[in-house]
Amino acid sequence: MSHQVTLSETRNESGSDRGTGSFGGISLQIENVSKVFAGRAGNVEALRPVNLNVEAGEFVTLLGPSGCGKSTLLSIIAGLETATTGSVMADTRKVQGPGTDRVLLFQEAALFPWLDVQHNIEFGLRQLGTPAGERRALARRFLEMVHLQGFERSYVHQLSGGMRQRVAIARALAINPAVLLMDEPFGALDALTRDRLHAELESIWSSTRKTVLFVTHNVREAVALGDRVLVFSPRPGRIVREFRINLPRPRSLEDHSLVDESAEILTVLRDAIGNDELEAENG
Amino acid sequence: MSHQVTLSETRNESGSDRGTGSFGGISLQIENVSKVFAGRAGNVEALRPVNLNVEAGEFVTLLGPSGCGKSTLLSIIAGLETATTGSVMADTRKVQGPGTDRVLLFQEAALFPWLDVQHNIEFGLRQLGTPAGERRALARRFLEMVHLQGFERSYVHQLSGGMRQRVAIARALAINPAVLLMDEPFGALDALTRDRLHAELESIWSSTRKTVLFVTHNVREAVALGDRVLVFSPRPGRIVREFRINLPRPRSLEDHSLVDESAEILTVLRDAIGNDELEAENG
Amino acid sequence: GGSAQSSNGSGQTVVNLGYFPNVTHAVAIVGVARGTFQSALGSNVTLDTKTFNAGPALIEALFANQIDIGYVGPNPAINGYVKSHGAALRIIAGAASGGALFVVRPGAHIKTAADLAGKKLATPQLGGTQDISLRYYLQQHGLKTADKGGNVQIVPTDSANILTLFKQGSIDGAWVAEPWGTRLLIEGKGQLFLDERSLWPDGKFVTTNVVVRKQFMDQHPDLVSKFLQAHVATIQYITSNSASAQSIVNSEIKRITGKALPNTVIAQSFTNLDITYDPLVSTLMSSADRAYALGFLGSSKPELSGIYNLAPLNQVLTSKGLATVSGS
Amino acid sequence: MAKAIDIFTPRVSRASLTPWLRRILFYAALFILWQVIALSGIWPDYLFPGPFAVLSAIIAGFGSGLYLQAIGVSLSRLAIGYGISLVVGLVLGLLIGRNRILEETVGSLILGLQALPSVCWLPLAILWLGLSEQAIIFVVIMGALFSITLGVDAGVKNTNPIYLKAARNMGARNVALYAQVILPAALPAIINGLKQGWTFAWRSLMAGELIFFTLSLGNLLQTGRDLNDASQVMSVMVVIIIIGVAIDVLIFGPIERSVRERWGLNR
Amino acid sequence: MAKAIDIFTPRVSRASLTPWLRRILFYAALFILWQVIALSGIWPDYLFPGPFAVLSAIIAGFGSGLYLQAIGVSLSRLAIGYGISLVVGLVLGLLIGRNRILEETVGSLILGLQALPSVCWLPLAILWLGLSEQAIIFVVIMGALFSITLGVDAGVKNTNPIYLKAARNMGARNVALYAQVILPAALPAIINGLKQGWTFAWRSLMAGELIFFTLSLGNLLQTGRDLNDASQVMSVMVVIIIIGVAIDVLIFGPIERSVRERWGLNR
Ligand SMILES: Nc1ncnc2c1ncn2[C@@H]1O[C@H](COP(=O)(O)OP(=O)(O)OP(=O)(O)O)[C@@H](O)[C@H]1O
Ligand SMILES: Nc1ncnc2c1ncn2[C@@H]1O[C@H](COP(=O)(O)OP(=O)(O)OP(=O)(O)O)[C@@H](O)[C@H]1O
Ligand SMILES: [Mg+2]
Ligand SMILES: [Mg+2]
Repeated sequence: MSHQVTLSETRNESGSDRGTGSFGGISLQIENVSKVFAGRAGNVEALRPVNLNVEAGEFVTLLGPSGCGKSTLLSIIAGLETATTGSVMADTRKVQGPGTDRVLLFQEAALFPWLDVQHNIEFGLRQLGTPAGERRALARRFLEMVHLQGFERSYVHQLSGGMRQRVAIARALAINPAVLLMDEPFGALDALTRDRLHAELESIWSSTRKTVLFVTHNVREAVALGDRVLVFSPRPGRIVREFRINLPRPRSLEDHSLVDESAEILTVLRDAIGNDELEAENG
Repeated sequence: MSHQVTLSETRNESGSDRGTGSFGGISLQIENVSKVFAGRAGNVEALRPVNLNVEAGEFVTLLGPSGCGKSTLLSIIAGLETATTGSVMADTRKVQGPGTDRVLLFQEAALFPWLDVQHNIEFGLRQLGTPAGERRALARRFLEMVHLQGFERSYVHQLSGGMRQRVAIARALAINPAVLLMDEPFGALDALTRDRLHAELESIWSSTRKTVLFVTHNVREAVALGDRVLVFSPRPGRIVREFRINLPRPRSLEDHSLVDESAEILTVLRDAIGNDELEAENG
Repeated sequence: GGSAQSSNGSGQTVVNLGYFPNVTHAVAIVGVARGTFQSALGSNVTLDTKTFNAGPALIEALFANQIDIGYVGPNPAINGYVKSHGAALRIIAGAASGGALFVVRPGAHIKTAADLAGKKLATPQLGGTQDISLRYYLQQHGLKTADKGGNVQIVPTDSANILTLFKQGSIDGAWVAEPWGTRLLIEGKGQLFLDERSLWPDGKFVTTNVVVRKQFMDQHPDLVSKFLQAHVATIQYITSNSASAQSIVNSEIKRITGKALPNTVIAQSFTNLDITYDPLVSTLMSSADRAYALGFLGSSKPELSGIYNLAPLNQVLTSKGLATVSGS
Repeated sequence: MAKAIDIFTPRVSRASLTPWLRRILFYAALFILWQVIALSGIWPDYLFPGPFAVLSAIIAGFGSGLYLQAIGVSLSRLAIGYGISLVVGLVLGLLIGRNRILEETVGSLILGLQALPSVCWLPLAILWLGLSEQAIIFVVIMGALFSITLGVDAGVKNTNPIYLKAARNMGARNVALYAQVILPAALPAIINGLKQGWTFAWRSLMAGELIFFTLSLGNLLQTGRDLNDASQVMSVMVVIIIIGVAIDVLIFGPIERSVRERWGLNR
Repeated sequence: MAKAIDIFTPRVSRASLTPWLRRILFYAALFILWQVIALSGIWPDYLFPGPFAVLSAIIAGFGSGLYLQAIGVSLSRLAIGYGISLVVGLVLGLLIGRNRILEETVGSLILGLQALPSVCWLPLAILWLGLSEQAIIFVVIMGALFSITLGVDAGVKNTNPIYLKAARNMGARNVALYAQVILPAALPAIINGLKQGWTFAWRSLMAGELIFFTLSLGNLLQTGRDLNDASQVMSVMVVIIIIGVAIDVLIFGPIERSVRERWGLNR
């Protein structure tokens, strides 16, 4: 393997005690997590052992080729999928299953077709026991945030692809978890809506200091949002490079230094994937 | 309405007789097509009357805010949805229902969960009566094109989001239709895979001269691929601007004139949407 | 199965005979088992038998031309005659008399008719022969049933249920046909309150009839006569060879249903029963009258005058030097 | 942003008339066909009565008050028996659908139990409950319960697992998970189980009502058979069919339509 | 690109043993419970026989060859009747599920027809088909057909319309559309309809076999009842349940599992 995993050891290992406030993020320790799916004709190795420490309140973006195991990793952190090896610690507790401290925003919107938009957004709040009035108010706020006023009573099949994605974003944010696991949340949105939601997300994050893991295919988006950008190898996925982004916030997608940083990462990404393929072809 | 629809009248109105060859594209005349969805609590106007002529062999890209009716328009052209008013002519025939001359690549992959990847790709060919051996060979070719060798026997739920999208692309391309209606086909793909598929699509298009309608949220993608870029207003959608792209092909996403052109279009897009909203807030 | 027009592919005439695997149908069982019917009908006639477990089903099959000659109780015969406006069938002979017992539970302390007041009694079928008999009997003794504002409760439920309920002590008595009467006595440890024979003149009332499909009779009078010869011959055999007839009956029941009855039940049932070719016309008529009076046969009194055709039977009897039976 | 909802085109209420017209035409055609067959004389009228004979039997039945009373008795038994089956079947189906151990044990028995004809339950009903209303209702329950369980179980198992993941992810657990996610997610499929259970309930009721004689549809049917009265048998059949059609039109149909509307399954 | 499939971890075949163990334990527990109740003497043994009495009735039944023969006769009738119902029900269900006019006319009758007890069909079976095997099979068909139709219809209607759109978009039409899309898309739901139909077929068979006496499970059951022979009734019940469990384990179970495997519905 020509590319060494160059994790910069700058993490605050004892950061788990930070952010014990109701809104604060928690730290994540991902140790040796690998995943093999058993299939009909054999097994598919989705993740090579992954090690990753995320500080409480950190915003980490994940980049990687299609099918490299990013969604699988988020699922494991969310407690929805079990790792084949390794373990995930959230704060100081081992992740054994799902919990409302870690909310995953699925790649496919995963809205409930039997509920209208309003009730979809209220779903998580209802589980938390939020009173009806407050629920309604919160749902309204997040609906406005994603610009879907007027669609409260619509059902999922009546929404466009991007609208569904926005409802899912509202639904996840309404829960206000310590850790947000976002799987390509803005993939189906137009540039303008995306810009706005970037701003909204950044403001929520900066005011509540949640921990965010954010998967995207848009390198500039990764750079614009992340404290750190992780680059994955092709399947079986492992972290091949890590970039710490020190640009001042708020960042603009058109910012020159951002564009430059993005171009650099893109080259690394291309390189990593290209090399990997070459290897596969030779080996 | 402060922004006039500024369609540049540069179309070849008699272009419908072109491309009668087996691979050639056909022309599309979209006249006064509007769409209103009847809902529980009232109706949703998705499309304001849209007029659009597409030449045979033309590559048209569509940009527009989320929920403005792009997918609805493609569905109507594919014959899967009926227009509330207006009509669509494909070549010289009125569109009355679906036909294999116009194939829609759905925004959600819409793969068949009861078929494996191989058979999903073969599905359209099977309907066309392609012999089994040829079908297999074609499927293999397109599988390779989307870099999914080794997943022939996988079922849909065993694929990542991007892999699903790629299978859907292979399935649509295998049919080799005169008109390709592509709804955000590369939305869930990483930069590298997307670049490659851009190149593949362009080479297929330039060798077969298909007519392509291509919806995307990526302005640079729209500029890189399109002969023309159409910008839609927010819902109810209508075409507010049209750009003819005269850059030489093949184009690179990083090309300077392309980036400039994209920036210009983005401004128009922002403007259109922003103004529209202002109106709604005032009116 | 045999076909309607009584003729199969090879030019053979087919006679479809229907009956129950039950002691009250002993004549049919023994006649079939001993080949009496088949030899009387001759070698160019095929006897095809079908067994049923209820009269209405047999009449249904007769209506549908699937049965030419059948053994049934008086009630289904009357219903078949009335419902088809006389078009479907005729009674051509009797086959059994008696065989109905009123059994009570010892714990119910029923000694006289008066003791029946306030009791819960079962019969196998609402409006059926035993049900009519019980209701008539109560009426005769000045008792009223619950549905008429009285205090005697009648529960119509099928015979198998009756035995269960009787054992459980949920009912105080039941008026049932054989072999259930005997089974209530033996298995249910019941007491005989009365044998229905004691209520009829000469201790005789019709239990089983032979019916024939009208159309078949018109087309094949000769076959009907031959059949009746065998019928009478079988009755003579049973009356003179009771023990072997009983064992034939039980082995046939086992052959058909897969399960034999205890021999004691068969034997005792036979003593409560009389095998006879006499259709006991008057008893059928008075039973019908009672049913009508109790409100069971519809709004207008059924016209039963043409239900019998006893001429062929009497011819057979005459030819055998036996006394003819009365048509009224 | 523009208002999402407007009244651009008028709602089409005319469309709901044609189905009724078609239905009426269809039933009229059936009626005529029946009458033609009856008149053709292929089968004697005491075996295959014509529609007018059956109609007059129905009218007579209703005229005497007999049918109305019988329908009342039967429907109330059905309602109780089916209602209990519904609740128990839903719970049982949800549990079997989600719990592997229950599925491998109790679940493996369900298909066998459901295959048992109602007559099998009659002796046990009498044994356990005597000659009572409860015995009849017990037979109805044994007819419908496992059918509903089968339907719910299948509905739960065929639910897209993403809904479950999303719900657990958002903190849904235990009763909330069942009531707010598993059940509604499986509902389109469950409704079919409820319909199957409904027809089983009817059939079992007809058997159960033969435990002992009371005025009821089951006994009217049986009496019709006992008396070889084809018009009475057919008139009860027609009554059962009409009730079935009415229940479908008035209860199951609207529920199905509204569920499918939400899910976007209506064409 | 790396090979998609490797043999990183061994397949777990041990896992398939525990379910059987659980099942055996469950049935053993049932057996013991039954025996305890029987021994407790709450109900006399002629009303509620213990498992050993029933077991010895079964052994005697098989010993005499009676049961094996009866099972053979009944199962072959069931196979024919159910097979026909399956084919016709599938076609009917697919048509009703897709065609609005058929749905509004024939479809509206289905629930009513399915609610009719089998005894209603007996006279018509005899009338149309005589005292024959065909008459019994007819009763089985009338029992299972509409249930399967209901299931298929619901399955088709609850299919995600995107599959249909995608298929039509790719040129699927007519028979190909039904065979390659509508049917497989609805299959997970259809299988439940087939199970419901299977249990209806059994129940109807038990009624149909009473048309006339032949050696069959239906008549063994009836004879048991007629003779008040509780062990015989229960032994036939046990046989029916065992066949049901076997069919579930051997046929429906594997089909369900393989369909759910493809769809990714197995947990
Ligand atoms: N349930 C499953 N069964 C078998 N294989 C699976 C399953 N889920 C995912 N995989 C495989 O695991 C690999 C990683 O999938 P994953 O969804 O994590 O990719 P991803 O990085 O999110 O890709 P994308 O960017 O396309 O969404 C893929 O090769 C996929 O085929
Ligand atoms: N079946 C439907 N019923 C009711 N409304 C619908 C339906 N389909 C779409 N709409 C509405 O029509 C509008 C346009 O939807 P459409 O899917 O065409 O948008 P789009 O331009 O493709 O958006 P996106 O970029 O988010 O995919 C939306 O407001 C949506 O709510
Ligand atoms: Mg993914
Ligand atoms: Mg869209």
